[in-house]
Amino acid sequence: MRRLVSGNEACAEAALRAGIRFFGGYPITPSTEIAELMAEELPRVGGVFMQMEDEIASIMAIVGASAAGVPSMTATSGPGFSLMQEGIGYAAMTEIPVVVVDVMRGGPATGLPTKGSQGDLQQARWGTHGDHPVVVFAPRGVEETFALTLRAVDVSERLRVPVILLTDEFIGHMREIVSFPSRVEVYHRQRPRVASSEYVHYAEENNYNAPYASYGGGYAIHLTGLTHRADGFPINDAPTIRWNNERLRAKIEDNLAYLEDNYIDDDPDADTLIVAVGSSARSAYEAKLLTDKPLAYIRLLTLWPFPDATIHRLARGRKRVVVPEMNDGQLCREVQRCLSGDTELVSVTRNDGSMLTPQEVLEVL
Amino acid sequence: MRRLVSGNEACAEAALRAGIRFFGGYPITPSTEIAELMAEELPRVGGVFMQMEDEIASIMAIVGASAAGVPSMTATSGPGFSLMQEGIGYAAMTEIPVVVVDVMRGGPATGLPTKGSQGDLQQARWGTHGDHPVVVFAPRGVEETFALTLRAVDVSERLRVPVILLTDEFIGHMREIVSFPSRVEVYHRQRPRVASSEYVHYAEENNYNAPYASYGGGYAIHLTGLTHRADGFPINDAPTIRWNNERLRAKIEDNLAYLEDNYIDDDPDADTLIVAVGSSARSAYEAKLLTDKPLAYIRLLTLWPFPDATIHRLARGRKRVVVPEMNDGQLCREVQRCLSGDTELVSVTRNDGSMLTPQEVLEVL
Amino acid sequence: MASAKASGKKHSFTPMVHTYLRMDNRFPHVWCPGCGIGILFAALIHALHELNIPKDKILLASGIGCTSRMPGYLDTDTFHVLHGRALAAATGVKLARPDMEVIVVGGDGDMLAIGGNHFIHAARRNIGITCIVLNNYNYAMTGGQQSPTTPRDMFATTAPYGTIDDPADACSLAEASGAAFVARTTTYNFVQLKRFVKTALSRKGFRLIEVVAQCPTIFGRLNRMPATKDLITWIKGHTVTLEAAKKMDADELRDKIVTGVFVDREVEEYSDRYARLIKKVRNAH
Amino acid sequence: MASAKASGKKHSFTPMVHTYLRMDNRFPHVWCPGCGIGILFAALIHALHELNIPKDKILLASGIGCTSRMPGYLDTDTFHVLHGRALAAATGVKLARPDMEVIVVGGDGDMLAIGGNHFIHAARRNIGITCIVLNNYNYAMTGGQQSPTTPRDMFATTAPYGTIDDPADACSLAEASGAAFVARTTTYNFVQLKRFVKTALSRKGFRLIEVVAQCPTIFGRLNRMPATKDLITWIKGHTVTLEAAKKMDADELRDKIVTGVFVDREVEEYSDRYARLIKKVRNAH
Amino acid sequence: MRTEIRLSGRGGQGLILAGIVLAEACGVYEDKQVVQTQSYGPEARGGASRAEVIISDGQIRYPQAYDPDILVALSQPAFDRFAPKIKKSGLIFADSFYVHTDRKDVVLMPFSETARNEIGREVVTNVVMLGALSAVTDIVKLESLKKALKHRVRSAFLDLNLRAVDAGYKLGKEIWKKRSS
Amino acid sequence: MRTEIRLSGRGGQGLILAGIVLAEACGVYEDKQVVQTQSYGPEARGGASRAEVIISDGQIRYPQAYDPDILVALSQPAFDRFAPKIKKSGLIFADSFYVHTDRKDVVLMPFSETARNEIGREVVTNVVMLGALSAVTDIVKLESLKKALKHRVRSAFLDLNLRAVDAGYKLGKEIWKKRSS
Amino acid sequence: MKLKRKAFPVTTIEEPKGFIHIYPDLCKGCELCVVLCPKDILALGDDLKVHVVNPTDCIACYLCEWHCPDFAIFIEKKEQKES
Amino acid sequence: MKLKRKAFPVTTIEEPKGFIHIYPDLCKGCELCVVLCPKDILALGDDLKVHVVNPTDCIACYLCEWHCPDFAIFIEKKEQKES
Ligand SMILES: Cc1ncc(C[n+]2csc(CCOP(=O)(O)OP(=O)(O)O)c2C)c(N)n1
Ligand SMILES: Cc1ncc(C[n+]2csc(CCOP(=O)(O)OP(=O)(O)O)c2C)c(N)n1
Ligand code: SF4
Ligand code: SF4
Ligand code: SF4
Ligand code: SF4
Ligand code: SF4
Ligand code: SF4
Ligand SMILES: [Mg+2]
Ligand SMILES: [Mg+2]
Repeated sequence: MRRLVSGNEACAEAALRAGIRFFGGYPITPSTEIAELMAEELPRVGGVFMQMEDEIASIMAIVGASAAGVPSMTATSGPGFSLMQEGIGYAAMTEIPVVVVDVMRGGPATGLPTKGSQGDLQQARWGTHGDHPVVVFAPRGVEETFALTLRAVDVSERLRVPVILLTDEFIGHMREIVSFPSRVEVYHRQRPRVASSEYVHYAEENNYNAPYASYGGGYAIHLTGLTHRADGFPINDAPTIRWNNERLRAKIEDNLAYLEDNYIDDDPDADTLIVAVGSSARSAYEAKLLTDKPLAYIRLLTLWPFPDATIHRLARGRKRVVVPEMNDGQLCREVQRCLSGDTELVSVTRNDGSMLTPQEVLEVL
Repeated sequence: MRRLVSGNEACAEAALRAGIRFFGGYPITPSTEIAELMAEELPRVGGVFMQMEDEIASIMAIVGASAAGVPSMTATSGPGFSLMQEGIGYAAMTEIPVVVVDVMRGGPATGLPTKGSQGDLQQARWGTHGDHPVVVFAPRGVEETFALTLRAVDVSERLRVPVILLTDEFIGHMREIVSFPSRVEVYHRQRPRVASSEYVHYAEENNYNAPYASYGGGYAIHLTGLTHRADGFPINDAPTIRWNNERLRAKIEDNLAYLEDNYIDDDPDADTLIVAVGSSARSAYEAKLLTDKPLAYIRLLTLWPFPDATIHRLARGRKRVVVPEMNDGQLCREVQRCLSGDTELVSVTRNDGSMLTPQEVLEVL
Repeated sequence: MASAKASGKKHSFTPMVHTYLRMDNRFPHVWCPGCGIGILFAALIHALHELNIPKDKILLASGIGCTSRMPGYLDTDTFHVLHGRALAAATGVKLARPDMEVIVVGGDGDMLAIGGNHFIHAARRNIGITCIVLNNYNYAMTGGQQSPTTPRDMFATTAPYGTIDDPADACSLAEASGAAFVARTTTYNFVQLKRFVKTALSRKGFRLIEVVAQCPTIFGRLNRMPATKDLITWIKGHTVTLEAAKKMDADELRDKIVTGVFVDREVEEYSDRYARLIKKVRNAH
Repeated sequence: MASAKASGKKHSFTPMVHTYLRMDNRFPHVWCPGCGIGILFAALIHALHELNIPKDKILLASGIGCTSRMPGYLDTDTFHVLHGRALAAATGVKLARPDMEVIVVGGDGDMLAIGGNHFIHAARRNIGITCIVLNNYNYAMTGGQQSPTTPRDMFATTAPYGTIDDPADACSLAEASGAAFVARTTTYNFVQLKRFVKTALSRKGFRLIEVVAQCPTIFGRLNRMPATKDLITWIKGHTVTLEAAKKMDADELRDKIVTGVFVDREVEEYSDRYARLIKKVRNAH
Repeated sequence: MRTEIRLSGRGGQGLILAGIVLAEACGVYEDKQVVQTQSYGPEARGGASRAEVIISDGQIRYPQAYDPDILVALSQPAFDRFAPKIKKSGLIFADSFYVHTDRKDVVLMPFSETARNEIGREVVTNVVMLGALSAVTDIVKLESLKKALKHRVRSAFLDLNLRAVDAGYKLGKEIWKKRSS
Repeated sequence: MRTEIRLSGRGGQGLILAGIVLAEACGVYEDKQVVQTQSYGPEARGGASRAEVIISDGQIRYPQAYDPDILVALSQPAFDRFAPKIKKSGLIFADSFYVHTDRKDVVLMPFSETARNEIGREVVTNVVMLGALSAVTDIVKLESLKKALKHRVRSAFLDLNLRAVDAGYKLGKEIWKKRSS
Repeated sequence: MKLKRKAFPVTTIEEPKGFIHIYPDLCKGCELCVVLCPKDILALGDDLKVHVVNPTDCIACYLCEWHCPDFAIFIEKKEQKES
Repeated sequence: MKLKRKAFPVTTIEEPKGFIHIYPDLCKGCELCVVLCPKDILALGDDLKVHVVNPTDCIACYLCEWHCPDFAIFIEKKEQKES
């Protein structure tokens, strides 16, 4: 069904269809509409919307609800996203699936509440202390917000990781036509199939689609943010810590193929590669179409884990790589890591609350 | 005077001698001794120690005290550092000098409270939302904790930026001999020399050692975390935002020479370069000494801004760059950006609460 | 309608209130027509003026929200902090500069939702701050979400079916936390409002004034009182004095705005205590 | 000293309390000799047992601290959340699984300092949680820093000259926030402690029990009461019942631990309200 | 073909709703590609208001207007701000009550007066305007607008809005005839 | 020359203070390079306790013990855990009251009994042990230990501690003589 | 930091008991003063700004000034002669 | 998640009114039970664990069990015959 909806509306709709049944949130421009829609719709499907006292409470409430078996989500913007960081790390450590939507606005601090940016690309990866697995998706528009919200819920439930959806004010408040699928396939987390005495909450092989227990399921599980053993209880010994770190890393790295998602428009004749993400990719691609020069193009739908190998491969032998974005060059740093030889790296940035224009990208092509 | 002190003691002592007269904090292992010492010593020098209700209150209280003219500091570890991120961004945006000490422990979440790590290297740069200037120092031991705490206060007051000191549990709780200087030169922030009607709080040239007004100084200043004009009042227009972003970036970039600080032990015959930071650099350097092979070595005392150019220069033409650290490879990513040609990059990591050993580094040399 | 002609003779008059404002081209201010925030602002300025507090000793701090836009307009030192964090930052200011008159103003969301912890702890410490909570029953700045004070069964964009939460009572919380002065009034009663602010400014320690105020644009509209006068009438109709309230039972009081002074006691202000501590420690040396 | 000889006949007895514990090789537990936390733990287990609450319906959640190590030992679903955040996470659990008996336990720092905001809001909402604050007057886990409840003039590592803050009163705060049940007791009075926990578990809405407990290792040592019995005696000596307290003036009450039930009223639990909301919305369709 | 339409005026004139209805009419009921955006001032309330609709046969990437093909201005400040930025070949429609100009290329139309006088409610000025746009340009069909209105407007106000869009359509046709002749 | 010393036992035996005093004696009063570290269990209280001191003429980089040259064990669990990890050429000193072993290379000394019986306070076991170390090894001079004790110990307890270090020194000399003969 | 003060035009109406000063550029036409004036002195004009429509009855009670959220209307009371 | 339960040895002392069960491995010797016992039944031994030193007077009042922070001492009351 074709409908005209905003990015925030598409996000809420997808969340509901993906089976999100608990939303804990705190209003913040430009994400508020997501909460408002969830407040209206969740009770209709028997779910719960809670406006919590702040963003810390919001992330922890969804962590709690998810630990109790209910797929859960929150939505926020920069200042709230900063406040949620400790809780996101907790979700990563305890392997509780949650979806956190960050509708980016200008920052830092209160910044530019009503204008968009891509200022949180690196924060989405590094915002919390300690090394930790995290998956981040970044749509370029409304239809993709719908699709990637579905995917965020799916990945988070399957891999037991916090998944972050990075949209921005431009996308959140923009309306486009979405062809809503009549049916959405939803993955339901599996309860353990073994007896409580046999069950190991953090077993080695708990990687993808593994069953796991939730509160109230009769498995007497213990969840802690301390470093823990496979059975969930705290430890302090180096080998177990290493084992667990390894497991967490493997969850992401063993599933790279499943997680990686790029739109690639390669051109063997091109001596320039464009690497883009999110809403600014619209301008980047428009610029590509506005010139006759052969250009290779990649857009990252999965921002983290970063597709090092793919970019390395695409960039190899090119003269230049152009990275347009709406911040001070955050994506560019990552691309820089993936280059070899003497490929020239061109950063095109705009960071003033207005959208990067195709012309600005065109100038350097 | 030679004294045996711990890293945390050296930090507190340096803070007092550098003129810190307000400390707002919340206890957390392994940083707590800093707060405890400040609680004891500050009243003796007429300063104020406040145990706040949490880390958010701590960072905001020091922001307030510093805005009112008193050099201010807090100390914490991972979980608290995560909670402080929004406030650190606020200090960056409003250009209020504060020093934040993060005594790193194992993470994420509650993690490994009593064991060290270097898990917050990237968070120190990217923890808050939005692009923002930040300066980060990383000592390798007790004596350097003393020196870099002095420097942190100095830089923060001169540049009006939040400065982060990254130590870790190993350093914080280790005791070494420090030769305390009998006198420490302290930079005192300058009050404006113009009348209130002439004063512009965020003038273009306010870059290094520029005078600036504090509360109670008769300048009726307005500080806000919203994007603002030179006079401090909120704006929304792209050119002014760009102008201000540029200013903030320039504060760091125009002062790179002053900010950069590395220990370099180059060797023209070496085909391998070691890049190290903080406490793990001790093992890295020990490994270097344990082998006869010629090795080039750089240790970053200033972690951020990252010394891209210096590392690029040192790595050029080498066969290999080895990056030992106690996390999952956070420093290594940055080094990767600085390499060109086909220099091989070797990441040596240990992330289990124990210190990386010289042998582990030696193995790859 | 006859438009009155301007007085002929040259007449020089500068409103006192204007002399306290940054009367630049950012005026008229951002607040909506009929919004109660301006009335509180006027009362605050009157109080500061009548108490003759030197302008360069005043700090007005706030968090984020409609109410929290106030500091931008007052011609003194002003501090527009993060959402919810004004009291924490103001605590730092007060301890750094105990000679300053530190005033914190904020909305019900700012002070009681995200800022709730700082609120109870500032009150407990009795740090020398005059704290004014403008309670317009909703998160106005972000478009009318439920706040901790939204009365039961009223509407907000995040309470489309009416709230099911019981509202928070800022005055009870401040009292339970140990604040030195606690009072509530409304923008409908300017004289009382100004008097309470003046009294608060004359006391020591943590002083709370909760001011119920109209937000016609959002709260009014969402609750079928779109005109300022509807909302002012609603506020007036729900107001009972503390004396009258004492004679009413819990049921009758459920949806009432009880105005009056709840606490007024002498305390030693926190920065004075700290000064005493410093003296003690130094003397012991 | 004569060591009594073991009873000869084969005797099979399993302590009820042990059947509620994860009696593995992590025992003896982490708490210091004489620490009051274990006493509260025993009382909680007795209460759960006597009320016959099915084990697989119990969730015990906590933040971080000595007290907060409790969940690791109870053989039910347990949740060791972040410092200060147990109530927020438990709110999520309760709304996801209203059929569960959600109990949150935490220290004075965890619940009243960093967790203060969640505390007042959970109480305001009357979410169905039994909340137990173990008040040992300090941050024990981190080595004895001042907590919001440290009494005036007592010592802590961050109050080396004695505290100058007035202490927070968890019960007053919960009452001011609207909690359904509020009571205080001490580990010295096991019978009352168990009774209060049982009563709380039988009520609806947000229920607070504050339990004053000895921390001999840290708080005791810092305040010249290193032996458990000194501290227990101190607690006993400062305890007055609510009835007795009513006859005392503020001065006499200053350093007293008032025990008793402060609030016990019927409320509609938050998740029940939400269930009603869902029903209403769905019927309207 | 990409057509850029900017609807401008002051807060409260319903420009964002107009943008949505227009975008939905084209996008859902005429199967074109559309993107609708708006911009808020720092205060999200009051002040200037503006909505943009991009209509295209193909995919729309850059979602904002470069140089609008069509500008509608319902207030003087909006007119003053945006009229100079319009494409050479662009069309400007302005409310004849609120906007004063000497520019001959500007099509002044009594949107608000029509709403007030014919429908009796100034609030439907936005919908009158849409009706007129449909009459004088080929960006959207009247029928599609009506379908979109049915979807977007609360039923209690639907009739009012349908009358307004018809009135606007009629107005547009008349004025266009006059101008063309 | 790098000498690594590990002091181990259980919480409450004052091993960390012993490490500090030893490090200060060598580092401040004998001008050597020292690093003192300790390790906490997860609970920071009770359980095993361990302090390490590295003493060197040159700069000390890696601050922890690889293979201690000297191990002191004041409790059985500590002995059991660390004794196997000692260097071939290393020395092990263990408290003869708390530690039982068949190993002949281990030097058993009545640290705690000396503290209890000669000084009357078991709490100074740690200081007795330092005195003995000074007597039987060349890592630190008795005088330096006394200076460090003066700096680190509260004056009310100083006398007690000085007596303890002397008693330990005497004990060390005696035992060593016995062993050597 | 002194901002450049803007001079806003003022309209002053003399009444028997005092002067009413109105700043039209500041008035947002919220009608609060109109509603609260006990003497029906004020009304909104076609320009949606406040105007004095009853130029004799003002009792200088300040209710309009105090409740104007926009600092747009001020009362200057005439000195009462001591009788 | 069931943890492997460890069997801790128990020492049982029969008293006229009931049995006293002590788990030496759990007892930390805090002396709370000793201090609170109204009948001086208990004392710490050289091993710093609790022991029964007065094997006849126990009134099975449970004070020791209830206040033991370590779940180390339990009272099993004998059934009283209905008289
Ligand atoms: C950390 C953070 N979360 C959320 C916001 C968004 N926000 C801005 S103001 C506000 C609430 C305003 O409500 P209130 O404090 O009652 O003030 P009012 O606007 O009603 O005067 C919110 C949620 C923010 N700026 N920062
Ligand atoms: C965000 C964060 N800040 C600080 C800490 C450190 N910390 C752990 S427990 C604790 C306080 C414990 O005190 P309390 O809650 O009273 O519990 P107790 O140990 O006394 O039972 C603190 C400050 C932490 N883990 N996380
Ligand atoms: S939205 Fe409400 S509170 Fe905000 S300015 Fe408008 S009327 Fe006032
Ligand atoms: S430190 Fe205090 S609270 Fe913590 S376990 Fe020991 S006695 Fe109990
Ligand atoms: S002063 Fe009083 S009487 Fe006069 S205009 Fe104002 S409100 Fe009316
Ligand atoms: S109260 Fe003020 S803003 Fe409102 S109409 Fe009167 S003068 Fe104008
Ligand atoms: S049951 Fe009572 S009398 Fe018997 S040992 Fe225990 S405390 Fe003593
Ligand atoms: S109370 Fe328990 S732990 Fe303490 S001595 Fe008695 S039995 Fe042992
Ligand atoms: Mg509000
Ligand atoms: Mg405590």
